Amino acid sequence: MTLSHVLLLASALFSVGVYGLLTRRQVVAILLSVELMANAANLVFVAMSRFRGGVSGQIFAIFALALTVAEVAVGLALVILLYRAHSDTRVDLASELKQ
Amino acid sequence: MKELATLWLPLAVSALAVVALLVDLMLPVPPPGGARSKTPAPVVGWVVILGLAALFCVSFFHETNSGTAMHGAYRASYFATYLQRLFLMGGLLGALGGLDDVAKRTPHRQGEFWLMLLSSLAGMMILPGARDLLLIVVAFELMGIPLYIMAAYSKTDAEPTGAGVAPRGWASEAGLKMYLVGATSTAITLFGLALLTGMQGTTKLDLLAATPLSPLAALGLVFVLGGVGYKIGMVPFHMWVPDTYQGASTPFVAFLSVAPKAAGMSVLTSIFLFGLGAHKDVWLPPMAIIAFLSMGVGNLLALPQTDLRRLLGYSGIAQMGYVLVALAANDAMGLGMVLFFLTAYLFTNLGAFLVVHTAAEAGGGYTFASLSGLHRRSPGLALSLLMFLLSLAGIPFVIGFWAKLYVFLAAWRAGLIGLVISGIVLAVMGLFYYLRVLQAAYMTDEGDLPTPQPPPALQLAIGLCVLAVVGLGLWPRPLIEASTRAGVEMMAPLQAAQAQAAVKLTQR
Amino acid sequence: MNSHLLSIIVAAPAIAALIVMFISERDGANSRLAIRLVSLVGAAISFAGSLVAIRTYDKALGGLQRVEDYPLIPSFGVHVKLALDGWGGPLLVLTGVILFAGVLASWTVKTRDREFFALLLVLTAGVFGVFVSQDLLVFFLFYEIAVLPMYVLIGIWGSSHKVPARGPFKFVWNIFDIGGKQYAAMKLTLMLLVGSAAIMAAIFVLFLKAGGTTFDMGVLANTKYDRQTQIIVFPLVWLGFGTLAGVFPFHTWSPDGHASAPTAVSMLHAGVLMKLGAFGVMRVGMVILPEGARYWVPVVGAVAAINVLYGAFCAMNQTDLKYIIAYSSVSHMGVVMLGAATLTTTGWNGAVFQMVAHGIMTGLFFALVGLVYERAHTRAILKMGGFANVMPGVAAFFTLGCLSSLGLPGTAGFVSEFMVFLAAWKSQHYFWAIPGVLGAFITAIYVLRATRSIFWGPGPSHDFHDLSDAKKTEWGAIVILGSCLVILGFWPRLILDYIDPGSVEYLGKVLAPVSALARLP
Amino acid sequence: MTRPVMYALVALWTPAIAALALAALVPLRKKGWPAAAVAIFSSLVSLGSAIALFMDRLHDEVPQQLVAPWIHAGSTVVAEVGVRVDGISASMLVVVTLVATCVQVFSVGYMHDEPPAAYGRYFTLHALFLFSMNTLVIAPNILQLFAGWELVGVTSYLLIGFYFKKPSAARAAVKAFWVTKFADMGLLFGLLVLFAATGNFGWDAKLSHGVATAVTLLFFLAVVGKSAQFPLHVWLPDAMEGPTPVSALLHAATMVAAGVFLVVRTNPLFAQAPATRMVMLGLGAATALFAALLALVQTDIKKTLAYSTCSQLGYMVAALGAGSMLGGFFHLTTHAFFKALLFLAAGSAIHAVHSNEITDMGGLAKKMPITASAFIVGSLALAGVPGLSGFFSKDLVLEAVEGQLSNVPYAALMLTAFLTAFYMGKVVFVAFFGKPSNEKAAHAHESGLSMSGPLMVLMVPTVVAGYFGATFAHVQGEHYHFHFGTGPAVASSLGLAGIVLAYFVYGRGPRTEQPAAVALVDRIAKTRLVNRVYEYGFHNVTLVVASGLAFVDRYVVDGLINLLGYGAIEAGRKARPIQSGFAPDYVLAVVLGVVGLAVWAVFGSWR
Repeated sequence: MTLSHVLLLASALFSVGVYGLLTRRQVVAILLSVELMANAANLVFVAMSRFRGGVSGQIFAIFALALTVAEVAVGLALVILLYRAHSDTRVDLASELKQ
Repeated sequence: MKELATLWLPLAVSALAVVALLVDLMLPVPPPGGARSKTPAPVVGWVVILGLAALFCVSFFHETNSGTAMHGAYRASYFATYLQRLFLMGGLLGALGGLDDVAKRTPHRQGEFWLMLLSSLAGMMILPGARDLLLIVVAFELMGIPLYIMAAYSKTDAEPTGAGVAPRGWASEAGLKMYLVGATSTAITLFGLALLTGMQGTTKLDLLAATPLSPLAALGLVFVLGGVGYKIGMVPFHMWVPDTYQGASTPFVAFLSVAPKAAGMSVLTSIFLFGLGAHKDVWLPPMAIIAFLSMGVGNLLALPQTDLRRLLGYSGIAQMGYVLVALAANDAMGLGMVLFFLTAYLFTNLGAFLVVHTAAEAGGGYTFASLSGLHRRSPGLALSLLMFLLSLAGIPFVIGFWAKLYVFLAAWRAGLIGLVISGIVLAVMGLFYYLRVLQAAYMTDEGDLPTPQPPPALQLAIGLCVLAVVGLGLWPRPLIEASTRAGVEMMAPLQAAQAQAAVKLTQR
Repeated sequence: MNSHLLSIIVAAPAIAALIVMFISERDGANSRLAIRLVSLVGAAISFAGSLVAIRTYDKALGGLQRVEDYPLIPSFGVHVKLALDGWGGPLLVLTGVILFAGVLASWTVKTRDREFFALLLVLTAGVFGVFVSQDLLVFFLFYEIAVLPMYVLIGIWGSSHKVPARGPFKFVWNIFDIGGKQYAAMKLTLMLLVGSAAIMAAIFVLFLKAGGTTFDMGVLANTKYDRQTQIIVFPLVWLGFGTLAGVFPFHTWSPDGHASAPTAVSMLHAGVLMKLGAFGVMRVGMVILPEGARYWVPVVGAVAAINVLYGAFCAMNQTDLKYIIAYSSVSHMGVVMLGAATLTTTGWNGAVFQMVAHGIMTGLFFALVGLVYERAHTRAILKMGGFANVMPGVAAFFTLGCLSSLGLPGTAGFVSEFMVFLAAWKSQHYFWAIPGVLGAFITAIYVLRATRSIFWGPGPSHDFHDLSDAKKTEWGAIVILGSCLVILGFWPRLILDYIDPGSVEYLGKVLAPVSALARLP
Repeated sequence: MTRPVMYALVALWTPAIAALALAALVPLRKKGWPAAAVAIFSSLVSLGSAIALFMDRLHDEVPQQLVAPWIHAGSTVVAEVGVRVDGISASMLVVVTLVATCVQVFSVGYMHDEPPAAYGRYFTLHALFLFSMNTLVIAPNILQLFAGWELVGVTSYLLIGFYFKKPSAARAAVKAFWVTKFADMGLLFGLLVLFAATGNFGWDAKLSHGVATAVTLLFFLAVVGKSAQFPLHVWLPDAMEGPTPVSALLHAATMVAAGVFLVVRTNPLFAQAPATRMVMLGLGAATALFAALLALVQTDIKKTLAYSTCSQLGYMVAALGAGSMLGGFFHLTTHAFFKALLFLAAGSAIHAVHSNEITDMGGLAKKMPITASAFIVGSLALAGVPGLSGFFSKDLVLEAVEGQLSNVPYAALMLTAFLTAFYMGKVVFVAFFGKPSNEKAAHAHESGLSMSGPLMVLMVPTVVAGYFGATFAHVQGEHYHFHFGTGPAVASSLGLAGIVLAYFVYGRGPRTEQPAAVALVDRIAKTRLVNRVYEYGFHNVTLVVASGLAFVDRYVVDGLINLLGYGAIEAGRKARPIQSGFAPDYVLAVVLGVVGLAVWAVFGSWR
């Protein structure tokens, strides 16, 4: 179980998150996949700290968790706004501003 | 105690935020359902404005240019003080501009907007001095998240179009788009940082460049560049800019288009110039490409625009392209000129947006038609718009001319000849849409739009901006000397260190 | 000797512009008069100042005199350094004359005259600045200030003109209304700013290669740039400034710009601003980059020769009076560039003299065109005819202008063209003189053809009802300019004695390393 | 500042001051007669000083000169202006000022029914003309000569176009100016070549053979234009649109002679170029014959005299081509007098009959004795009848031309002498003898003193000038004495024969059809071949090139620049839809951007 295995797992997780981000219709699902990408980053932090020593990785992971949580909270607030405006949370509803 | 002394300015801003919250609490809450007769006076707004103005003045008397805090994570310097003053001025002008718009949009929940503004400002305060990647990320997020809220902040969605029909949910759409791109960028930044700090073994900026960059670290570096770039509106990450500028309330966009970009630039400087200055050959080519793309796409897509907010949005992207050119110079004069350009850009773009907002308030929406006959309706406003456009276009005797000239000169001195030439050519393409706005304001006179009467606070904000743009244009010497001092002070030790590092590398 | 005359000359129009802006529009008639008087006073101060400057210029001593140095950004070596050299004197006087005549000629501007006069004065302040500034960056600064008011002046007070959509690029017509005043203003400004972009790049190289400490032109001229840099940078300067001087491929803004501009503006623009371009090429391009100049001179001369013939032939085909004069300006500026390309004292004297002579000629022409247009409300010369019967004075001065432009001895036009052709024939590219002389002949054709179709022939047709000769204020402009032409024609040494030391001094720098043979006059 | 130089300066500057005064003091000009007084006074003063100058020349051979630097470059003086007094300039000055004064006096009467403003303008232009001609005559170097040359060209343009209301006058004025200006390019180029070779504009420099030929050929091109030699003679007949005194002064005596004067003045240069002389000889003789033929068929009295001037100029050019500077110059002098006399007499006749056609005149001898006698004396002198001035100068020319180019030019000149006598006879018999053809001719009466006075004055030199040949030569520093050889005998007999034939053809009553030979020439002349060539050349070449280039400028060069703007805007318009408004697209852009950078960072910098 070396560092490269974990990195592979993390990047797999990251790319799944990106895929979900691009294809899902519902905004909530998009939030979910962003969350996934952030967790992949946390995984790398912890792995680095485990295999390359030093405690800064783990500290960083905890802070990152806090940050992403705050972000998702705001994201959900925006979803509610979208729903209140269009009574649905599909992402293509928010496309009046263009060109 | 000594640590608190070095951190007194960011702490003061947070304190101001708390005070604003308290004042908001004490205000009488209108009876539920009762006749909401007239909109209450923007008391909280004035408190914030006075607070920021006081802090800005005090920052000149009580300068803390040295000393560290948070165990070395934060180090004060003249560079930090210069940027902090810049953010304070940005916040002050943004607040002045937005005072009446916020009161109009959400008369009874004004406090919340000011709280968001101040917390974002607090985040910005810390950024320039941050020497630790962790602190940088936290401060960056502290600045970013409130912006999503402020962008989506308008319950009544009163889009001041003359047509009277209020399109539903423009502001919320703007906020949502900004949020989606922002969230993705944050995730990418975190992933990049994870790789970078992991491989380099430290999160301290000063030690970051100790070991040469492994491919994985380079990958992380690039992810960080992309992630942070979103805030500045660099080209591949700029798609949210025009829609958000069109959707959100314009005084907020005036603030959004200036202060956060400056903060983004300070993050880039910290990470790339201070942290990884030695490994320039890794991050310079991508930054040069991004700079070229920003200038190109910014100017090109601004040409066909009819909505003034989108046009100024794209123009902002192009202006940031010029800053990146100076940043890529990676030397003392380059950094100095980045600061100088950001100051010039702050006053110019903020003023331009406020003038466009005032003209739109008087009817005619945000299209060119709203400006027609402006010279007759209110000569003062037209003259200030003229000054801002000249500054954006880089025509003499306004600050924009010196800014653009020295940005390109610094880059040319550092040898980025190709980039500068393409910059100059693309800038000329930009002149076309600046002159077209000028043409709408000065030469066309159809329609009988009423004369715009901006509220006193807005007038003060525009007045300050014009004063700065013309004053500094005629007498740029103090500002140039200040920005050069900041640049030299930060880069001199680094360049010495890099010189030793280079020598060491060659010996081994 | 730290006198402040030069800064007074440069600042007078700018201050007058400021005052004009703050004159309130309230009480109609006398506020309009106040605006005009203030502008006239501003113009008079700078004109008198330029006369004093040229009178007290010590010809024997030569070199830079009346030096004034105000630091603007010392840390970057930017000083507002004003000084008068041999060339500066006559060009200052020319600008003074044309500005004075311009203000007189635009006495009857009706709409928004406050902004009109303010912009006109700012434009001229920029021009004055360029002729006396010795610091390259400040030179560029004043150069840009002189360019931008043109946009607003043509855009607001200009006149449109329909151009039929034809030729290979017809599709361009559906987004630009070619010939309209907005289009003309936009094209003029953009092309000139593209030129200034090239100049900016050149300034960077000059500044950095000279140690990056100062922009002072004297210092830059003494630094020995390596041959490769000079060969690359000179075309930048030549085409940058050349666009304003109407160099061949980039001259197309001039006909539209001048035809759409109001009278005083086209007087100032063709009369003075185009000289700025040629002055820039000689003063910045040739003096600071001698080797580059010598390398590129054959091309500069060839293009100038094309300019002369091309401009003359195009002018012959025009039916709009202002277009004829605009194309003739392109042709005459070709003569200036030809003189500059010879790199001999006579050639440079001829070039600078032609700048002054052509400045006066075009000023006279556009003043007269303004008078004719005000009365006939049309510029199509085919519709006009027999105007001499009604306005003999205007006809006489128009003929005088024509004779000077075709190079009649006894008028200023001949002196400069003769010097330039002489120098061209003696330089190693002697075949340049042939298109020059041919151009002068073709100028004779289109100029007299225009005079015949406007002024000669039976009485004016009946649809021109209010034709009358010039009135009192209008006489001022044309009499001053007309008499200048004849005086300079009979006794050119009046200004040649000032131009000559300037040329000898600057040429010394250009031909320093070259053998004595090339130094023949 | 010796006395002759002072005289020359006075002769030069009085007409200049007069012209300037009349131009500047508008009321003085607008009133009419005061302008005439000022002009005539100034020409009288300059005549007086010219005569004093000539007298002084008789006993003082050394040429006097006063010059001042006009254009200088660095230390070297490029061009000088000033005054030069020597044999040639003194004698030419007398001729010019005398004829000018007579014409101006004559004009007082001839132009008195013009409106005062136009009257004033007329005399201002006359003063300007005299000043320009004097500048040309007493020029110390060829540059000032060129300056005078062009100024004279402009005054001729203004004077031909005096009646600018008439479109034909306007066309004639412009045509005259363009043709002469085209030819002047030759003089300008000659100056450039001369300066390149010698460094100054003097005419006594020693040039290499090639340069000398080039300079003189270029000068000769200008002479062909100004003195209306064969290819470029088209403008002279049209120049008759101007008032007749103008035709007398400019297009007979002085201006057209400027070309010949140039060759006389720069004789040292022409001496070094035998080739050019051969060309002059040939072209001069050809023009003489060609113009004489054309004069034959003219019915307009002024056109006939114009072609006759063309022909006599051919004589002078041929003489100079043959190498005899004196012959050409002496014929120029005598021709100036009798041709001016002829024109003024014709003017007086036209003034009386109000028509130029000789068929409208007839039997004027009885009604207008002075005019008729003046015209007859002039015609006899022109025909070369022995005793009158024409005979002596023509003899000199023929003597010089004899034996050169296998005598072809000699024969041509002899034939021209006969034709000249014939067509002058025709004019005399048709216009002055026989019966008056219409009632206007019948009521014609002799013109007033102001017009007949100058006629009488000019009659004196026409008769007497021939006998002063020796003094004339002495002033030039050459020697000449008349001897009655075979040449003069043949020439004068041909002249007499011509007159007799004219009497038989035209003397006895009005004729309906023309003699066969004349009819043939008439038909050829009607084709106006040369004029049509020029008009075709102008319209189809110059105007086509002009419109072509104008099209290229407006639609191609300008088009390319518009294309740049158009391209930028179109690119912007096409790139706009990328901003689709669909949020995931934006995120896609972010991801692609990062992936692109990543690929660049990992592979790009490692290459």
